[in-house]
Amino acid sequence: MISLFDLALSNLLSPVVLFFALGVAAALAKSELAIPEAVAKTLALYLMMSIGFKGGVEVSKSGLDQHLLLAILGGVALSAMLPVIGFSALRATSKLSVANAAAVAAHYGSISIVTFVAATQALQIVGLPYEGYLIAVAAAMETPAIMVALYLANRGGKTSERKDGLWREVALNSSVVMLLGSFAIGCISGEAGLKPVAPFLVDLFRGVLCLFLLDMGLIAGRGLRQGFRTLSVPVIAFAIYMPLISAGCAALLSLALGMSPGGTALFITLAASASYIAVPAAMRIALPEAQPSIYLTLSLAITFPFNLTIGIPLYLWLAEAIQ
Amino acid sequence: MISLFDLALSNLLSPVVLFFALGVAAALAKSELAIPEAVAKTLALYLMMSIGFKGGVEVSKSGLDQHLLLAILGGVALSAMLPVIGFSALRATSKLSVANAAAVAAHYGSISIVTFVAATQALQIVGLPYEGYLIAVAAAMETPAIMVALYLANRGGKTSERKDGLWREVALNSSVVMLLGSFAIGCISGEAGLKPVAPFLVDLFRGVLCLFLLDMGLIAGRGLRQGFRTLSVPVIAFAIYMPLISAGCAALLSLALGMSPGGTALFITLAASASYIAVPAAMRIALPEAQPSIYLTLSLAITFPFNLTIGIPLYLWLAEAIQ
Amino acid sequence: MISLFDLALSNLLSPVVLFFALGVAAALAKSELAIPEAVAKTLALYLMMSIGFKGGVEVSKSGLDQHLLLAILGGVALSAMLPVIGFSALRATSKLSVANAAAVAAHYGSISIVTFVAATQALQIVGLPYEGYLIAVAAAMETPAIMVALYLANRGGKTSERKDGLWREVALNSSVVMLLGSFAIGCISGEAGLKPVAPFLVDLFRGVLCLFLLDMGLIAGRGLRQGFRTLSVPVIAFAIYMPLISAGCAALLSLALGMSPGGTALFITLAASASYIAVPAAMRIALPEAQPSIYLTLSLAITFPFNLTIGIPLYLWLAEAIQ
Amino acid sequence: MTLVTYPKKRIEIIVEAPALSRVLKALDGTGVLGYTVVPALAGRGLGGQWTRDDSFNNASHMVSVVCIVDESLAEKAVSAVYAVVSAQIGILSVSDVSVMRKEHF
Amino acid sequence: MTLVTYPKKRIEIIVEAPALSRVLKALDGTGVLGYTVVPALAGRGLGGQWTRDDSFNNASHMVSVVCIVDESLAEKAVSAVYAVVSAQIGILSVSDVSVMRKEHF
Amino acid sequence: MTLVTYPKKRIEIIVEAPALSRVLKALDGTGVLGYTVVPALAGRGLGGQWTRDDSFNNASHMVSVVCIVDESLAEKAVSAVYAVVSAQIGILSVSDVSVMRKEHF
Ligand SMILES: Nc1ncnc2c1ncn2[C@@H]1O[C@H](COP(=O)(O)O)[C@@H](O)[C@H]1O
Ligand SMILES: Nc1ncnc2c1ncn2[C@@H]1O[C@H](COP(=O)(O)O)[C@@H](O)[C@H]1O
Ligand SMILES: Nc1ncnc2c1ncn2[C@@H]1O[C@H](COP(=O)(O)O)[C@@H](O)[C@H]1O
Ligand code: NA
Ligand code: NA
Ligand code: NA
Repeated sequence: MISLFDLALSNLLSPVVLFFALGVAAALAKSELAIPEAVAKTLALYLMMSIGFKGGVEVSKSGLDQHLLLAILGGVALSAMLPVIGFSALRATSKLSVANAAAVAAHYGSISIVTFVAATQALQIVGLPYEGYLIAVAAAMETPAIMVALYLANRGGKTSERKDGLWREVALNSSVVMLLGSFAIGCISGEAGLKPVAPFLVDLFRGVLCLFLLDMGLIAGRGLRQGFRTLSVPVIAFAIYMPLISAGCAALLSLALGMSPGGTALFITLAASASYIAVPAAMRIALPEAQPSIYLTLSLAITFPFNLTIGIPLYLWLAEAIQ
Repeated sequence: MISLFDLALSNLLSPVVLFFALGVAAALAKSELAIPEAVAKTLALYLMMSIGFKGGVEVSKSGLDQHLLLAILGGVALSAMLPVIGFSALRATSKLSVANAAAVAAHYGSISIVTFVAATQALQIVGLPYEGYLIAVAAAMETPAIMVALYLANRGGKTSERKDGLWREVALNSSVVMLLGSFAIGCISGEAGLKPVAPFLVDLFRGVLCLFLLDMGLIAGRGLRQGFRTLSVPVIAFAIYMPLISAGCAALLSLALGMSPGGTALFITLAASASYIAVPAAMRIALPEAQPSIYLTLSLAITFPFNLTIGIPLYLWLAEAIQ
Repeated sequence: MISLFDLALSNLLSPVVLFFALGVAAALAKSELAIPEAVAKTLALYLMMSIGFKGGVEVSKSGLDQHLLLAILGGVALSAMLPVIGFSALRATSKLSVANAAAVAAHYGSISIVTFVAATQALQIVGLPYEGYLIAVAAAMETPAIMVALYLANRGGKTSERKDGLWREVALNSSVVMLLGSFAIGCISGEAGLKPVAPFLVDLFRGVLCLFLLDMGLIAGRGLRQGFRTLSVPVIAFAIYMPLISAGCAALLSLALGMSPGGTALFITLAASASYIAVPAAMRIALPEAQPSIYLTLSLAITFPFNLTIGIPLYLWLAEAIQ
Repeated sequence: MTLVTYPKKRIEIIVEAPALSRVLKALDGTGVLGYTVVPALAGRGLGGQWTRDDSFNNASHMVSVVCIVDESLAEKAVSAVYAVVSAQIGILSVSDVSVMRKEHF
Repeated sequence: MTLVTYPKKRIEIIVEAPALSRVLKALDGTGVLGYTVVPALAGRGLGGQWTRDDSFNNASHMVSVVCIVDESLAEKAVSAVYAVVSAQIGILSVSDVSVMRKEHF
Repeated sequence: MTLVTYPKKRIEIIVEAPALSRVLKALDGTGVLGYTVVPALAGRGLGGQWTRDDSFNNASHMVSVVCIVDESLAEKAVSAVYAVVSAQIGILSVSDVSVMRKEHF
């Protein structure tokens, strides 16, 4: 088995993580360095397209079986359960309002695809394969947490009226469509379809990820500079211990899902990751009284860096340990 | 000879067409998926740059002879004649005003470079080469239809005054400059010049085309959703039968031009394609009373998808059949 | 030794220079061709990322020694001295005001990374290696000229009050951060870190440079069209002879720095190049009374094209001649 | 001015992007004949500052909507928009403008 | 305000992109000293709705032009622009603003 | 209008991008509660014309700042901004707007 220390070190010194660190440093130093929004959005779409397509090609080779269904069910259940834990923890330890606690909990029940992508890179470095169908699991885990969190927020009484259209918006957000669409195209066109697009979709992947994580670093750094002081210690602590709780739950559950070590590591990573694209936009409509400066800072500026640097090697090690 | 059915099927299942379909589906489902405008414009420029440069390199190897001149003359004549057919057909079968019928006819006389690009991909799949100078033919076929259509629209009387500068704008539009400029650079620098830029200009081509066609699909899908109901059946039918008429004319003419089967297929595709970049912008100045919702919907949302899915394999089959 | 004529010719006919020429021609012909700003900015960042990373990897292989320190000191001294020469020359030969002369002098003391990048390409064509640490030298040469020029402008009396924050802005401008950050990451991750990102950072480099120089050509061409007539002959002449003076000084100094012929050529190129990103922005704050139309036209529309076409082969030849 | 002009109201709404579609739907419901959405780059308010570059997630950037309406419709339009905007991050202001004849508002 | 200010007119033109250069040329012909073009993202009017993302062809998106002019020039500028805009897709409105001295309008 | 509205001032500043941070700092110093920065694409003035596509160097393009303030603060804000803008490339104009209650300006 690979030592946790070696894993963590090789992860920390990979260009992908170093470019993230560069972004954080530049933002903290107030450099005007910025990736234009139009390009950052495209880089994100590219990452979905690439990871989705490759996942689909894998599935076209191995075929689908009941494992996919099992994993999706497991993922959905997990994603529905984690917000309950998160909400209770926040309400018990911090002074966050019901709306704020529910909104934060929704983020931690849902997932971050970029964290998932970074974890696939870490797997590639240590040479572990993973199940292509995890793309579909990831997509399935985006939404359930939002529903549960809204239920938690509205148990008290009046439910928001302006939710018409919200579910369509959430279910058809850019990332999900790009991810599942590319996955389906990969399934259909298979290895033969991948070959002519591989120089774009496969070979460039790592370099593009570096550029994208530079941007994530810039955003996380600006978030740290602005949002940090408004957060209390129990709330900040949540952004570190909650991923670990989620990882633990996912590890237990994964024992029943029969995945490879690589797949297990990714499943744990999904659970431990926190959304910062789909869920914030949904919260602005469904729970406008919750403050974005709280949930965005926690998810983007604390949990994402934590997972990228320490979490991913830990989850990888955990996945190997429990086999 | 390759069977038409096999051609059509392998075309429909290629990632390029599948990504287009994904775009159409996402737009019809009202997903917010979108490629930022700045990126979409750059992808289009990249496609011109790549196809132009490669065409120029081909010509630098084979040299130019009278065939180029012949093909350009043929292309220009065709592009001037097709609007007359289109205009008459529309006036005879639909209730479109003179201005609207002329504007639509201009689009179908002119060409779509992206359709041309997609056809070169289809040729590559079946392993057919084509003449590099067709790039120059494509550029030459952009403008004549506009002049003819304006003549048709203004026969009645008053000609628009605001056309000063219009011809320069049309002749120097981005696509033409990028296409012909890259073609010239390819001619000058030849195979040796291509090598160091090949990883960018050649290897990425297919993947970039997928991303670009995803965007075209989104735009076509939104066009379908909005523009479709305002169009009458004879007008919609025009967007299907006119490409076939154009293809027929081009096929006949190509017998006199002495091109390879691949070149013939591209020539037919050019004739059958309808403009949606250069001509719409020109029409807004030269014929502002014509409604963009009519000509853009026909060209982008009906003819382009038709050519991409069914037209191209058909034209390829036709080109082989008439040899 | 390579003949100057051959060098100049192969440089002029390289796709990189031809795309620049295409841009100039398109702008002079008033074509609407344009690379969207968001993309142009990203291409510039990509070039810094690539050249910085590759420089760092070189250093990770060869190690750092006193040569780096020597070269940085030499570069800083040169960059501080050149504005004095430039300022005196302008004041003696032209009617530019003190502020305008100082602002122009700052541009010519500082450096242009894109000119540097183009020179590395010319080196690659003739197969000359260069010292990776020149990246750090380039970064160090960006700022000193600004300080000296402000001193020259303000000797008379009142110094501007609004300079608070200016030095941080200058020192942490996007290019410097991206260049030095990527350099550091390259140093840390070395050859092993380069490999997975090479398809993006190395293979695409030349093609991206073509696209970027097309944009530079468009901007230079528009600058020529608009700015040229407002400039007097002595001022225009400055934009040609000043790079040659700078090149001469750098060549002399380089004798003491013990660099390879390739490194010497780059060092001369840095001295001869004129800034058009960092310095103009700084001048708008520090010397708002100086006119941007003067310094931007000189640097972007005259000196940059001169260096790209004639200067670089000349400096390369000079570097070989003085060994 | 001796050109014949007609007085209208110009409503300017600066609202967080996730709520844009709901603001536009509210305007659509009032019989307003048109509006234009304009991008914003950065800003500061009681809730802190934001910049476009921070917000590839769309959740924390603002857009601006300009809507020119007849005075008879202005109050209805303002109320409808205000009902949406008051629960979200955003502001709303109204000013007087004049337009040429034959234009549709 | 006790700052000395001068009354001017603010002309705001929302026009389809292909006609922009002609609108600006019309303004240039009236002696107007300056103007600024601002992007638009999306909109709706009598002719239906549009969004920037649909229009890599430039034909169907709008831009906005802001021009602050002296009252003495306003009518001439409005007429010149209206002559272009009335044949195209676009709207035009005018409002009152005040500016500081030494500024050039 | 029968909606209760409050009169405010709308300050619009068009200024070269390198000076933006200094303009915003000047506004911050006056107690203004918010502002929004809007991009510009192109323009013409006494110093010639510019377009966004020419200016990847940021030195020669303009941005626009919209700031809605209470009348009591307007003069202070205008003076503070004018102190910065008068030395730079840029213009400043002020107009009247009304806002709904409970909004913060
Ligand atoms: N007085 C104002 N003038 C212009 N824009 C404002 C003003 N107040 C707020 N905004 C904009 O509205 C956003 C949200 O404001 P707030 O809800 O006060 O945080 C700010 O980030 C600004 O973009
Ligand atoms: N009342 C209005 N207020 C603001 N923008 C408008 C208005 N009417 C039209 N527009 C803009 O002008 C475009 C064309 O309008 P129309 O000619 O009515 O289709 C619309 O898509 C909007 O962007
Ligand atoms: N009267 C005006 N109306 C609107 N924008 C203006 C006006 N005058 C100047 N501008 C803008 O301010 C920039 C600089 O103006 P100037 O200092 O006159 O060159 C111009 O390029 C325009 O973008
Ligand atoms: Na999670
Ligand atoms: Na055609
Ligand atoms: Na220099």
